[in-house]
Amino acid sequence: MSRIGVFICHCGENISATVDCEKVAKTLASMPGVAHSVDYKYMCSDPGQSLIRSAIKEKKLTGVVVAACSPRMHEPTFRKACAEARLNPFLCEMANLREHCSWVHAKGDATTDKAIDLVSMLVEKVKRNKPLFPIKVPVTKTALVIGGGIAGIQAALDIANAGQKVVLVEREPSIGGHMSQLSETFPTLDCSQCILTPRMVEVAQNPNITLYTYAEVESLSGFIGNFTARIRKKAKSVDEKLCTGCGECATACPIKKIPSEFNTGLGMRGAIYVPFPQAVPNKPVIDRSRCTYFKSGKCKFCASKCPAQAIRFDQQDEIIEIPIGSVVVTTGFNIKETSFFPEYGYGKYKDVVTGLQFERLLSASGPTLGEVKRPSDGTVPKKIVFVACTGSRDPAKGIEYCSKICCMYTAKHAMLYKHKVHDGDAYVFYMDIRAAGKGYDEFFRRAIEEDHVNYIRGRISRIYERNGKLIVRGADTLLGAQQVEIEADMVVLATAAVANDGAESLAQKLHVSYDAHHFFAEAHPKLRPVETNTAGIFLAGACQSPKDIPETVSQASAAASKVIGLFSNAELTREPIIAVVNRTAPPLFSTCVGCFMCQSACPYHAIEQEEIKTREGKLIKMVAKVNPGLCQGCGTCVAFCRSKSIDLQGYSNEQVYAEVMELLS
Amino acid sequence: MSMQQRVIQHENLLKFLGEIISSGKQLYAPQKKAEKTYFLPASDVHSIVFDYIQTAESPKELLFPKTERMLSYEQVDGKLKMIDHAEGEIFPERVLFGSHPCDAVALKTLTDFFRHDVPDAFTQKRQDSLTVISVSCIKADDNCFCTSVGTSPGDTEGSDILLTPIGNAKYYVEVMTEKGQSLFAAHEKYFENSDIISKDKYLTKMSEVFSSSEVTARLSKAFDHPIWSDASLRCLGCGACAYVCPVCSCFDIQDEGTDKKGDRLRCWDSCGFSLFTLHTSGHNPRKNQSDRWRQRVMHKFSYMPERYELLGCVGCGRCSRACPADMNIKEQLKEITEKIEG
Amino acid sequence: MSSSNIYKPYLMQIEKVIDEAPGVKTFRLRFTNDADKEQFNFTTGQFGEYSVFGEGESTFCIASSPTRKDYIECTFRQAGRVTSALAQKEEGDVIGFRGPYGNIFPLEEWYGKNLLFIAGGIALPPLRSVIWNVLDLRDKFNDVTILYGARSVADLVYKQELDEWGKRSDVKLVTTVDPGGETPDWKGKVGFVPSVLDWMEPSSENTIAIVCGPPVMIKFTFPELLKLGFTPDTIFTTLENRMKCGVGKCGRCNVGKVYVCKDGPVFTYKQLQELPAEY
Amino acid sequence: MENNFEPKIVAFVCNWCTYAGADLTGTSRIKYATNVRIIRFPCTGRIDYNLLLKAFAQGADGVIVSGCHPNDCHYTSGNFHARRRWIVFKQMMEYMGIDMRRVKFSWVSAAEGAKWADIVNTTVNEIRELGPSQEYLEMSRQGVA
Amino acid sequence: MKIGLYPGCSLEGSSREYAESLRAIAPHLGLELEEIEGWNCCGASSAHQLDHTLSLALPARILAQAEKQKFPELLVPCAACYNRLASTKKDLANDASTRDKVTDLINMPYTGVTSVQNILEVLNLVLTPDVQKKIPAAFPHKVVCYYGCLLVRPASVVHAEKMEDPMQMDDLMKRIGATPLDWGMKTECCGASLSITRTDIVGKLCGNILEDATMRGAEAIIVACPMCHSNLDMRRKEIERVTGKKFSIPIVYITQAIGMALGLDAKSLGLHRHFVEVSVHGKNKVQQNVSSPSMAAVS
Amino acid sequence: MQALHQKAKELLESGKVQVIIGYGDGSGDRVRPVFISKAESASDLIWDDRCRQNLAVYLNKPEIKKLGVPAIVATPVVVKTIIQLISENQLKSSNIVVLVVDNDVVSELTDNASLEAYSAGHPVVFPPFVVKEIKDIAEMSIQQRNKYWQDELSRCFKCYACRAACPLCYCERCLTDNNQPQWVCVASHAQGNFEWHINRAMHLAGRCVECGSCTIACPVGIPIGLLTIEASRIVKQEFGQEPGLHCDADSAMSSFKVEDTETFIK
Repeated sequence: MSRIGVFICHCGENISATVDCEKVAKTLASMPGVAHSVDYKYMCSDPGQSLIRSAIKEKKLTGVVVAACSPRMHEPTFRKACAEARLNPFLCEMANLREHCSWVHAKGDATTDKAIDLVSMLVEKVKRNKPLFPIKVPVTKTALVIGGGIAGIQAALDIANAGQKVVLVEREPSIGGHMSQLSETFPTLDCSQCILTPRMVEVAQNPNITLYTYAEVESLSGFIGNFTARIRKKAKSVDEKLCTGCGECATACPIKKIPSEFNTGLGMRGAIYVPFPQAVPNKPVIDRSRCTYFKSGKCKFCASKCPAQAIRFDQQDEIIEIPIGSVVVTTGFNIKETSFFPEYGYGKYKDVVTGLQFERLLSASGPTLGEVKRPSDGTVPKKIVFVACTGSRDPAKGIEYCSKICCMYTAKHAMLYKHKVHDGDAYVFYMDIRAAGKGYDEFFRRAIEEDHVNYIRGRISRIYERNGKLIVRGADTLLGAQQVEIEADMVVLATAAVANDGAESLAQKLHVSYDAHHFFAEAHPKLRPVETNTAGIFLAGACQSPKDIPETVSQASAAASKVIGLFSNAELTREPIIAVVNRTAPPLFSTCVGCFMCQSACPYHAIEQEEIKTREGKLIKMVAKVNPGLCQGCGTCVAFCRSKSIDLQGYSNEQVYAEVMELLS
Repeated sequence: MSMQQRVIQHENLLKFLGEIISSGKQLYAPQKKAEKTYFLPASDVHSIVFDYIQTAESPKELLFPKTERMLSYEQVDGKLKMIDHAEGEIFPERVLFGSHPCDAVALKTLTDFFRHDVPDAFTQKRQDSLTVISVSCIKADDNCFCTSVGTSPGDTEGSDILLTPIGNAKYYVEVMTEKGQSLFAAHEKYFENSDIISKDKYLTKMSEVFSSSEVTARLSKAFDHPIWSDASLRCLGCGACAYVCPVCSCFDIQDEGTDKKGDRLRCWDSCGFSLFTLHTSGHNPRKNQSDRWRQRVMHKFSYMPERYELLGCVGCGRCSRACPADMNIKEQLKEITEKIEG
Repeated sequence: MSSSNIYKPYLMQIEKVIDEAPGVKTFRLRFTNDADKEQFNFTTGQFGEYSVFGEGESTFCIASSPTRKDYIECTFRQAGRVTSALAQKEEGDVIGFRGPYGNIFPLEEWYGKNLLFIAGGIALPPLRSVIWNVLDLRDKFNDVTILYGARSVADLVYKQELDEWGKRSDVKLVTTVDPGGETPDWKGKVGFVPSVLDWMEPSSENTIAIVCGPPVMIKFTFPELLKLGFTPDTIFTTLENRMKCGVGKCGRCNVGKVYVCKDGPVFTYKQLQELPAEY
Repeated sequence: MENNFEPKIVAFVCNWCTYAGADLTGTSRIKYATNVRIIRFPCTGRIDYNLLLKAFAQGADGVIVSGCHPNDCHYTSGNFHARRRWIVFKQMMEYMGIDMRRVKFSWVSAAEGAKWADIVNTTVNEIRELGPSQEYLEMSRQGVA
Repeated sequence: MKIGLYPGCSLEGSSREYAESLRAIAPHLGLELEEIEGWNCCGASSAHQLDHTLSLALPARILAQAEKQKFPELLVPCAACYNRLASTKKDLANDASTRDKVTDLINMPYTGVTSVQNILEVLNLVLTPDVQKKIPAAFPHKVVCYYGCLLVRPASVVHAEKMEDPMQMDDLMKRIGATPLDWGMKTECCGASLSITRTDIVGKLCGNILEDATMRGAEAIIVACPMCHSNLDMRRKEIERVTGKKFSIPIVYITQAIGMALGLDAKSLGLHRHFVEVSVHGKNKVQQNVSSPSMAAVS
Repeated sequence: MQALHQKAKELLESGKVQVIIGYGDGSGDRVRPVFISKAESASDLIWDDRCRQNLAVYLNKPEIKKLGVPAIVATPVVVKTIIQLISENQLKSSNIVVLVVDNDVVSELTDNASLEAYSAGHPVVFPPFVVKEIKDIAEMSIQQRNKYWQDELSRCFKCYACRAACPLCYCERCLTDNNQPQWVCVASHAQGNFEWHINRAMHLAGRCVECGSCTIACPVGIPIGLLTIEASRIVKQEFGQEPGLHCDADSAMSSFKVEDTETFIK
């Protein structure tokens, strides 16, 4: 006989404003098998939880339904409360009265009726719940960090310094990411490379870190604690062990005019190149798509000049398989190209540049050695217009969100420009200034007050070229939307920060979710900001959404601490929501006939073949068997099993059937 | 029941049947559907088929439907209310036309079985409201063996009225029971007086292939005979034989619905199914197909005669026709009399 | 029953639920209709069809003694669809009951004899009905011995009553659990029923043995009893064939010419020997 | 059709995308019709077509089946399997003469709160147009004596 | 290539030279124009302000008629007409209930099979390399291409590839030997919708356009829209009044430019109808081997 | 037939197989399955046009398995069935001898490759009446189809001859016999029959080798084979997979392609 306890939460007024909670509790009280039914203001509060705990004990409850918010929010809370009262936590279910009912419907009988249905359906389910016990699996104590920007560097170092192994994979020939491209950083204006480079070197030298640059994650299989990563090490065409990084090869390369990625196309590189002087590892790679030898079979100048004889034209991509316990994704972001903006000429005008390009122009290591020069003719621009929110916060462009860093770096750009070109004029067109952060507001005020940057609140409608000048036409909304037209020498667009190329396909490889803009989705925006919905995979930095360096670094450390926490256990406890193959009395042993369709359906290779033998060792039959360590509980096999011999704990056939029957009876 | 001898012309027979329909009774008569003949409710006498050997399904549905609602229940104001369909249900007046004598005997066997000891109201009430007009057989096929199981092409048992075709689109009429008499009386105008006719010469000739009493006698010692496993090798264990059999009456009781409202149903079942006797523990008293085949034969030819003095087979041959594996009962019974010592 | 519908159940209210062992419960049932109660009678050995509306019917014996008139009790193990649904029922709920069905233990023929009850596991309920019947008419019988075994201590049913029988001077009770099923404070025997029986060496003199248990226990207990000098006609048991109708119609419990629901469930070993072994 | 017909609709959704999407509808306070009851499954791959049949047999007027977009499955491929199943099931039902307009299949991601509301509202409106489900319910009443 | 033609009112009136030049060049481009029977107003200027359904029904009737005449494609030279027809086609494709309403209203079947083409799309098809070969560098002028709004907006209707920097006309100009200049006013507003009511605004907007073109050294502004043409060509006085500047740059229909490249005479291209004298000319005089150029179109 | 008798005799005498599953004389003009264990009975085997029952259904019957290694006289569709059973781990080609008869030449198919080659060379051809039925139903409106199937299925009394006759219905416990929960109503009313038949079709989708045994077995003449044929047709049309061709094929319904297309999931 079931003795189910039903607990209806008002969630303050979140639920009770539209649902008659008292009526729900009362109606449920008369349902067969319900031994206890109450409503309460805040079920998740401490008194609320103790209400549940004491009811379990006093009323000898055999199951609990908490009708409150989404189980994705508080299921663990209430299951824990049940466990504390010695009720198996898997005998607790949550009805979602807030997100699925009160918040989406108006007050009325229909809403209360729906609430009653939602709860009673779960009462019928929980009656059929079985006590389940967590599954223990071993943990491989190696972390995979994907992306070698500041987030990846920080996460890798934190994990490695805690004594755990790290594999760091970077797509480019060097780690460093966008931060290595920056000039100075706000709000302190310290040199980006000065603070980053030592950390890059530290990565290279840390014995706990295995660094794969020019490499990409090919696939990830398995599950938390027990992933297997396949990493493609792209052929660098250089034997890294022999290469001394002397740079002779790059000098020898006859191809010189390849736009440098690092310098955002403002500088050039060769077909064999080191992306930038401080690169880690500081060893060149051959860009096979541009190399004369790979195109025509002739040249080999670099090889002939290499004193270490380290050039390897026959090198192949290498796939390495590594057992991994946890993953930190730090693949960062990208910025929209100027060609995305029709009103600003689709990237047609050379002197309309992105913020990142301007960083390179400002950078002492950049193509102009830190002098601000126009890309078109190399002259020093006397009038620069900075345009904030280029693309960002613009639904018409499909980018509704704020890119977060632009206000600050635009202020920085204007300021640095003024520092370098004292007689220059800097104009900033902005929508709003978002300078929340320690020292941020002060920083941008300084740009206005000390460096006399002209801030104009308004949008730019069009930029076109006339007589070698860029005509920037816009409106000044503080002056009654009066049209302004500035003849600028240069325009810097703070183009939107967007998800990195390939983010979507990486997310699919990792089986983590992502949002409409292809930023990786965190498990919970507030409470689980660095976790994904896939256990064991964490996020840090701008791959989750645009963010600045301090935030990125703190997230990276947070993700690292999650990994370290995970690795602090020899074994990992997993939810027992797994499939099981039934066992019946002999002579059948199981109703499974061993067609093993489930095996081909299982994405986790969790289904094995098991022999059932007589005591004498004679094979009676082969049946399917679920490896509880591998099964993730999707239940796909269950729906396939023709004889219903395989069932999913926690979502068993009987449970879901009962839900449907109750709902419609 | 001794009666004036009558005959009926074919066209009058159609009128007679038509009048039964228009009188509001449900007339079940053989009709074609796809390639086979079935007893179906007739709304037009011209759709009735006369030239057939055997229907695919037996008429037992008229007494023992494949799904019968025995009980309904409903929660009303927190109280369980039962609706008893044996009491409340009106069992409509029905006339079955065109059953052959074997089927009529089967209907009687079925009635007797369900009436035995603890009377079953459902079959009884259906029987009470059913009048059977059978038609003697003037042809038969290889699967028929009525004479071997004690009935015959002109057997009157179980029929309320028996018609025997005597050529020239005429039927010799025998009214056997009060039910038959009252139906006859209501439509007497269609019948003509006649001299006493010996119907035998019109009937199909069926030689006795075996003797059922001999089968019964042999079976009493045959439980462990190898014949069962040999014979049943090709048996697929479906229920086709039992479901087309006019006598087979095993059933299952099933509830449908929720705790709030639903029905208790009686559904056909078959001793040929492996799950029929399976215990929850996994133990199965009849775990081999041969056990189940034996049960089928034993039940009809040994247990039923012994317990009810009824033979569980009327020789209609439907099971042989229906069997996808050609388990021919006539052949098997003959073999029993040949292979098993008396 | 007032209706001609032999499948219409009585409505019975669950008065009391007793948890006997893991998955095993006893219900005490009372008629919801007084007229039904008045005309209802049964004799020990009989069984009924218990139903949960919407789920179906299940067959088990009446586990209480006919000498206790006001109610009937049943004990069942949760196994299939119906028993699982029954197990969800609680005190005050209404279930269906059809019965009594089947034959009886011939108690009057046993007057003046020694009775040896042998039960295993969940098969004690049918014997419990007889035992209480006998104990309520204690002076009509000679020695009463009960041997009851289960897989483990937890699996023993009617623990309170076992205590009560154990304390009585006019009953000899031996309880046993399978090797490995004992608890540290287990006071009874450890071993399978047939071997404990062998150890007990009860006299077959003027004695009736009533055996109820799983097929494997029966299989080994009967020869043991024969060895002790019991004749097949002095050994009684009950059969547990699957049943649906309870009234000799549905065909399930048919064994040879016998319908267990009509001619059983009580059989002597002698009768069983004459039946095909399809039980 | 009667104006006050309120269809009963059951939604079978996966935990990771659509259930979360419906959560987002809630957190975004987007309103939709009250007629839908959500039953949570780990994955669309878990959803047995028999549940749809049972829902209709029990009197559901409509069914929504929704999960992650292709490639977005939390379990990598449950929704692909489900898609195959629905492709066959839908055509099979139609072959047997069952109008599948009462079943709505959709992909709703965790980010598509508005889409969820839209699907519910569209479904409710369409089912309202179709009227109460009778075709399937009739079946349970036929063939019983 | 045979194609249906919907001229619309402008080509019969204020922009006759657009129609004349189109008909003049058509045979040289292998284009056979067949005017749609009994055509009606597209409703461009006012219908959509008055009645939404009517604003769809008018173009729908034209499209239905095109379907009836089994035109797979319908050429709509007037940019405004084109925009109305293309918008209607899209609206009807996406909304079955409106489609039903509209077909009910026009009492004609409509399926949407006929595709609506603007002048640039069609010219792009017919101004083939073969044609080009016959007229090498035949229009050697620096020009700016002025697209205006109706040919490139809204993007969802007209499928212009780069709506802020369209290149189709520029590309066509290159093919006849012209040098299209980069300029800032390609898609700026000419003020067409205010051309009667607020000539001062038109003057200012058109002035900007003329000024930028002149400043960049263009010899002509190429257009493909009757509204653009009339504003830029006709409103010179107003422009002069507002801007205080005098402009002499001619406004040339793309069909005229092609006609000049083909060596057709000024009259047949309607150049004489312009307010501002057309000071650009074709380089060659091409042999007139095609029979009466305007005849094919007369239905 | 001579060749078949000879081959059967050899196989039994050599001890390579212990039983030949084949066709023999039945009642009237029927043929029936026979199980020949003795070489001298080899001449009981028959081979002609009437041999249509899918004998593969016996390969997994416990009673037959007890007889020893079998040889089976196989029609092309039986070969397909065997391939399908192999792909579903129900058989191994090494454990049976498959005999095919073409123009009185008997060949032994003893490995997967020869089975596959034979299957590929012998496509299933429907008899004209089946082709007509398929076409008729395809042309019906959904309401007509509803009426058609309701009418046909109303005769079903759930004897499960279709299931018993189907060599691919080898579950030891059929879904319909599972009552926890009761997925398929036991009763043979309209709903129960519909549930049973759509489940059968879904379970055979992409697996049905279209032997027609179910239709032949149905004692009340329901063309149930059309349902599983349709299910397999859908699978073939949508996913391009056909059963009975490859011994190591993944089942169409438990695999997928990312490019699978549909238009109804919004």
